[in-house]
Amino acid sequence: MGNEEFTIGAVVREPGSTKRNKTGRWRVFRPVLDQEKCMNCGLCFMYCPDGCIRPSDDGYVIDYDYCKGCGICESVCPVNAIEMVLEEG
Amino acid sequence: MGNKRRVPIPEEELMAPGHRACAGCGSALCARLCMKALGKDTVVVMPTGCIEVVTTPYPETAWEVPWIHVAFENAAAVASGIERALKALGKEDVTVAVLAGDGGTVDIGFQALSGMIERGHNIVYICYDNEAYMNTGVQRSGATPYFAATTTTPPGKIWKGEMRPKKDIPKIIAAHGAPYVATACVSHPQDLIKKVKKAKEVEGPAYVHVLCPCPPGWGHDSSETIEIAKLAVETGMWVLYEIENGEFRITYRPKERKPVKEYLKRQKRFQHLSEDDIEKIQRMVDEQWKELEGKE
Amino acid sequence: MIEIRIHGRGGQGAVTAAEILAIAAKEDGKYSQAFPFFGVERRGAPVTAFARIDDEFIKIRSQIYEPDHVIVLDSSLLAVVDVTEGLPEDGLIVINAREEELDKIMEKFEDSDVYTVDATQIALDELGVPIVNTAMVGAYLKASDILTLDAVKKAIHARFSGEIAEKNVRAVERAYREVKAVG
Amino acid sequence: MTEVHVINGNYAVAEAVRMVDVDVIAAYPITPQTPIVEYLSEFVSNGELDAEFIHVESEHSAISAVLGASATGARVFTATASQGLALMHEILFIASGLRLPIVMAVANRALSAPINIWCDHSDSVAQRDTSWIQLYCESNQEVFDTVVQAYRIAEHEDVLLPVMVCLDGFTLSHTLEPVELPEEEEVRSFVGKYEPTHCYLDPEDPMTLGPVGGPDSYMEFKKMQHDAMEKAREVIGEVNREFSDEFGRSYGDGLIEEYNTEDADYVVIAMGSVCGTVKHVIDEERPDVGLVRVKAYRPFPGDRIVEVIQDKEGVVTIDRAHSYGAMPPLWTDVKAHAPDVDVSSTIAGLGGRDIRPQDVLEIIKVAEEGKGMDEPVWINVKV
Repeated sequence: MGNEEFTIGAVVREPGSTKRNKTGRWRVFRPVLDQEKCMNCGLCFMYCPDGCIRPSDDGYVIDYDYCKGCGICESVCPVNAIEMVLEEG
Repeated sequence: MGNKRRVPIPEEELMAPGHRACAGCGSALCARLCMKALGKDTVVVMPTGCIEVVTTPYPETAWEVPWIHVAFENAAAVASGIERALKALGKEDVTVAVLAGDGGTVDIGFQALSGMIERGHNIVYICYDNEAYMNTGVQRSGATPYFAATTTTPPGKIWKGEMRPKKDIPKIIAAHGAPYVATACVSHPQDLIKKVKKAKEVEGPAYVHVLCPCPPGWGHDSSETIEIAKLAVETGMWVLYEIENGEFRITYRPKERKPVKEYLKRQKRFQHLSEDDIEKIQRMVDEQWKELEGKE
Repeated sequence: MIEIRIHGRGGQGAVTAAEILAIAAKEDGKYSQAFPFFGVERRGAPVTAFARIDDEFIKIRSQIYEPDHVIVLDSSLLAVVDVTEGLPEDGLIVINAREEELDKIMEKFEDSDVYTVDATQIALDELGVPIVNTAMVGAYLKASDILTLDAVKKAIHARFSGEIAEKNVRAVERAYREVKAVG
Repeated sequence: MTEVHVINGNYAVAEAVRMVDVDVIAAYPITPQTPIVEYLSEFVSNGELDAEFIHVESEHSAISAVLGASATGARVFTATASQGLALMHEILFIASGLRLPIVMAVANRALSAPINIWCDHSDSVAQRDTSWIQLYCESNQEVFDTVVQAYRIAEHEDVLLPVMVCLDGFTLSHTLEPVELPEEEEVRSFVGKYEPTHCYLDPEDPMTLGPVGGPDSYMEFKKMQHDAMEKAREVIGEVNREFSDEFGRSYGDGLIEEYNTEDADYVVIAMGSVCGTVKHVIDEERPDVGLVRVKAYRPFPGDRIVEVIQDKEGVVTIDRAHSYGAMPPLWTDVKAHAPDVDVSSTIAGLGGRDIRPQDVLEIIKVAEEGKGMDEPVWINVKV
């Protein structure tokens, strides 16, 4: 824990601070989104348990810092625009 | 990007990534979706359970809203105190929500929940039901379904897994006279969000019970969470309905109910079942459908 | 310090009688304690309540075993409870009793300082119910002379309100007048 | 204007809570605490106290609800006794761990079995390791004054720990005696407003309360709790002095009260209402005996007790609770601070067994004869 400050009553005063924990390291398979095939339906965004697929001006974007590679996005994609690819060491 | 067919769910994320839920966790998805429905002016009370543990390892938190964990069995009582304190402090526009697992709801937390409903607190109580004590490694709870294998209901010479049917908590809450009771499933996020929003708008206690597959506990691949949840609904193993001021309404009716076998065979926890056992579950599901349809 | 024990039956107001004495003591500038016997009795059972009155703050917290004075709210208790237990030989006893019971009572408490009053009749006349506690406080007041009638009236007004207080004051005054020394 | 009222201990609690102006009350009835709940219900029902009253379905929910309310930033109150306190046990640790300044009255009562509604200290003493400040009272006046002080102590920024105000069941809770009640404005200005900065649940400033504290942080939080409890010693003394300046009453140094100890040969150490009877015996029969009344059982004023007892001919503790298979709790605490002082141990008054003047004389005799050093002497027991 190093020099972290210990708050009275262990209160955590930094909302959303799990973002420091990059769960992308857990991934074995990486979802790769083919923007050409994507019809922007948003099901992958809706069903991601980790909230790491987000809408942007350039279509949906996968945040690989947090994606655990569960594969739900691939399975719910109606047009097979997402492919799970083995991460390379 | 000419084709704008984005799903109409709120984009704001109030549960940050970086939490330690298993890959493909149905309950984490449930919590994330519920937060979208509840909005940022919400205090979340969470009893001990998977989502509590994985979202708040000091000094981190996944929560973007005020959040409190106290113990396993008292979330509804803690929420009762919060709701009244907000009233006393003149902050009545804040929503108080409980997000609790099935153990914290149907078993150890049931007394506090019953008290909360009976006293009429203006609280949204959401149960994310993964049908066993997943946080401690898959022990049976009162919400574990008939014949499911868990570490405390291992199929053997005597037992065929869990030997009692799933406790029907939504029905019990409805019997308290709660103004809003609904069931939902992570496979149907828009329905879930709609129901949680309704629960939030209702004056008084509202209860939403959400079925959430658990890849390690149910024994399926992390990518299959949504498919299996959908099968629960399509087979009638899990029925989506709501009870608004006593009015019962099925909110989703499969065009043709699939055989329960299609749901059961996809999960390790039901692998030990014989054709007879499956037939027995099919009959139970058929009867339940008849009963629920009769309520409409 | 004067220690008082009150015998009654559940519902007759023994505890309230002790409380009225404690409040009256305060009105007279004295210190007091009032407490029930800490039991689990329900309505109808024999009960006891206690009071202490002193000129100084009362430190002792134990129960009362050797009362200086005893008040008996119901003469029928004499057959089932030893109301003189711990009472010194010349101790004061005030009993709610009817005229026709007097011989028997005198026989029973030869050596004690005994007073009686028909508090049941007074309560029925003044309150319309046989709750004798306030009448017995009035009788006790006359017999013991440890508190002023004025203080007791104030205590009654502190404990009851409006017409009920007035009725109880009348019960106190009448018992104060009608109580008789019999021993 | 101060006025004397003849009231019982439960009413003294309720009056103090009303005057302190709490925001949220949650409580469940249990003998001998029940009248507190009833009086407060009446106050709220009549509009004499503007508070939210939550009629919970158990003591477990009572403490849970006030915990939730306190975490929201409200000033709260609850009360219980005996089994009710035992049922709260788990949540007591959490209240102190979250550093919430909850105030709770405990009308002390024995624990089952056999079931017993009468006074002893088994209930609150058993909670000594929950990191709640524990204050024991001797009179109803002290009950009122201590509840008022408890809020100042609990909410002090250097403390932020919950406080248990203990009053002996029946002996105080159901006994009427004169109590000076100040004006509520005086009480409110003494206590002030509760404006937490360390934690509150508010969407304007989202905080996470009650996270998982692993092996790398748990111990630090516990050490901080310990330090706060140590700090509470000073704060208790400070509040006692300020209370005395304001209301003209004080209780020793706030932690212990000495009675006739200066020239005493023997010293009795005890807690709660029995101390009144000990004082009575000292006044009437034993001017050679002194009393140390332990008002604060947690934090335990061991060093203060040692100062008083170290040169005495005999010292004896009265425990109204026991640690079966070991020496009783109060004795153990005293001995931990005074290993070189001979201290006798007695157990008295369990389950409402009356502690009479003759029992106090018996207790003093135990000290005179140097008994009860290795095993407690049970007073007025038939087996």
